[in-house]
Amino acid sequence: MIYLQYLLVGAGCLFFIVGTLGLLRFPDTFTRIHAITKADNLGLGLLMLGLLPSTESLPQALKLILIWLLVLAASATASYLIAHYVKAQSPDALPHADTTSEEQD
Amino acid sequence: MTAFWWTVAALLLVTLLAGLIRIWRGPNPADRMLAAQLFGTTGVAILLLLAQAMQTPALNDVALVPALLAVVAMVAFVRRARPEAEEPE
Amino acid sequence: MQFAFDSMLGLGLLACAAGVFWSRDLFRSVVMFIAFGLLLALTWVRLEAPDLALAEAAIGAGLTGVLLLDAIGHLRQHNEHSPRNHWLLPLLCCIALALLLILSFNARPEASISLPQLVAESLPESGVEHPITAVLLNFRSYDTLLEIAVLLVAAVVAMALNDGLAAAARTSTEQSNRDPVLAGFTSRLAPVILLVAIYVLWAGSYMPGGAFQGGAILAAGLVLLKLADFHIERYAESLLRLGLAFGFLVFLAVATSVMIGGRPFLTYPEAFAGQFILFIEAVLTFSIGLILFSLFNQSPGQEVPHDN
Amino acid sequence: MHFFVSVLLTGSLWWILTEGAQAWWIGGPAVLLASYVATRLHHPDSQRINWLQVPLFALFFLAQSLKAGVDVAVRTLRIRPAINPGTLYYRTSLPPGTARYLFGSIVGLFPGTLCTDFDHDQVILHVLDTNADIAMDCRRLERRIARLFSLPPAAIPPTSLNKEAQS
Repeated sequence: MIYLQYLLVGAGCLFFIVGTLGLLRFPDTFTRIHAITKADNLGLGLLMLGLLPSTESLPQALKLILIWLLVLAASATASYLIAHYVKAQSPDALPHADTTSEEQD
Repeated sequence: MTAFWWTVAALLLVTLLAGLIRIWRGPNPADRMLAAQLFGTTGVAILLLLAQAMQTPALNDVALVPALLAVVAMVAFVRRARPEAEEPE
Repeated sequence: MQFAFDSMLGLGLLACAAGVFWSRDLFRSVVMFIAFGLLLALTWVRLEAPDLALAEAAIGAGLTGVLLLDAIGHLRQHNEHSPRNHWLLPLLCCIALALLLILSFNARPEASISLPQLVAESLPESGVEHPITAVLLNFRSYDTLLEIAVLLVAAVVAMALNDGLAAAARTSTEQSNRDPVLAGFTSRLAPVILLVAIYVLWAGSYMPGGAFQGGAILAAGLVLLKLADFHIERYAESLLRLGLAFGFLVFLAVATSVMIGGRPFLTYPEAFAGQFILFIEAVLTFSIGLILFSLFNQSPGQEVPHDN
Repeated sequence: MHFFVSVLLTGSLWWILTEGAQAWWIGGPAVLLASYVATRLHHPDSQRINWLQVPLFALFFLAQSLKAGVDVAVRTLRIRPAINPGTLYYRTSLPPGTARYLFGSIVGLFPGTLCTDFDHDQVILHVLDTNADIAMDCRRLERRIARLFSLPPAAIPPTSLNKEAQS
């Protein structure tokens, strides 16, 4: 059980690292939104799964799941909002968003 | 077990601080806000780990708050802030 | 590892603060400040002050960031470039303050009585189980009473300054149209925020939580509703004005009414102390939430042009 | 009916929050108040969630978000990020309302897609890789959401889509 926990939490942490890497490496705002939304939510989900066996009671475990669900809902909405905002700021730039890349690491 | 939680929490803190680079560099305001969003999610993860490592289940409640409210700053940005579109760098 | 974590946290906090200070772009400073708030919350956790962490998380994530972002939008409308010449004086002030803090930290007086021990001994009489709440609302409730008064004054001043502007902004937001995704999300999240705010208020009697934290969460919920173009102030205008003063008035009323029974100002009958405190806290939560929200509501605000 | 569901949901939420300590003397009024707020904010909408479908949808969602995370991780960890971003106009058959907007926000957590706008019955997506078969994933999500809201399957005509990629 403990090894499973290690595995899940470790994998979750890995996805967080990937998310940040994506945030730093990807060339434009849209692709960065992809990276961070998808990787971080999965990371938090795995981490939360790994922590579940350590909780003391059923409601406490459910509370962890609730936190994850809240983050999921929030970042799904936030990803749409910010993508919509960026598109509204530069409506013409969207199809060529990747040609305006500012930096390549 | 506790040592493992601490290690992971420290690693997450490193990723969080690396996110600071994106806030600093931008170049778009949206990029900076995106990095702030990263801070919210990673902060929740760190708080959950600290709740285990420090044996304080009350920290789960602390984690609940950024999970609930991180989106408010993003909404305020999208609806209210009117930053300069690009910043010369 | 614990040490590595703590030192990184401290360094990160300093880096954020430096970022806020040195950034030449105001917007960058604001985002840095939001990040700073989150790191600060983590720092409070490490200092074993979860109450403060909770307050910082609620206020930092939900309110200060929002107020600053809103202010930036407003500033940009009026002047394009902010003067950045006046940095020497603030720097000197900061250095002086830091020196003072360091000096006073080194020269702090020896406590003649152990306060934590005193609190722990009197905790059974306070009516609550959480020492922080006991201090805030029973042993040192005088301070809390005055803090509410300060908040109230701040809200009233903001209202006095901005009444005309806010009215103008209100008519302008009437025309804006809702973002359907945001509206759908908000209408489902708002009840959850309300419930969590009440939970945090209730939790204050037993563990970290209380009126300030609950109030801040409530205020963030109201701010979210307003940002998503739910015209809550139209329904709640009268409630708002009443609610602003309500917390302070009830607190004061309870505090003085015990004097009728021959007790000193602001002491609760021991048998009912728990109920008294929770009642006061409930009213305070409501009031603090409205006060903090009204600080946001008074700002003129404007809308980013939306295309749908 | 909606109020009843709200009471049930907020009630279980309160139970989770207090970790079983319950304290219904404050929880009861709190739940009623929150349900009242929920009902006031809710806009009458013919689209109702069919709660029996929720577990199935959750499983589908978990599988897809796992896929999305792995997908984006693989792309990020290449020496040069393996991305080929572009725009995809996806014609949806979901009627405007909760179902369509749920589609718009959830699609952001699915492999390689991100909703940027709605235009009549087109959903404008930003995609990470224009070569991947995004449309099939979208169609599956659309079908799942239609089932979640018990929308008649007849309301789903064959979807058409329109790619707009850049070299």
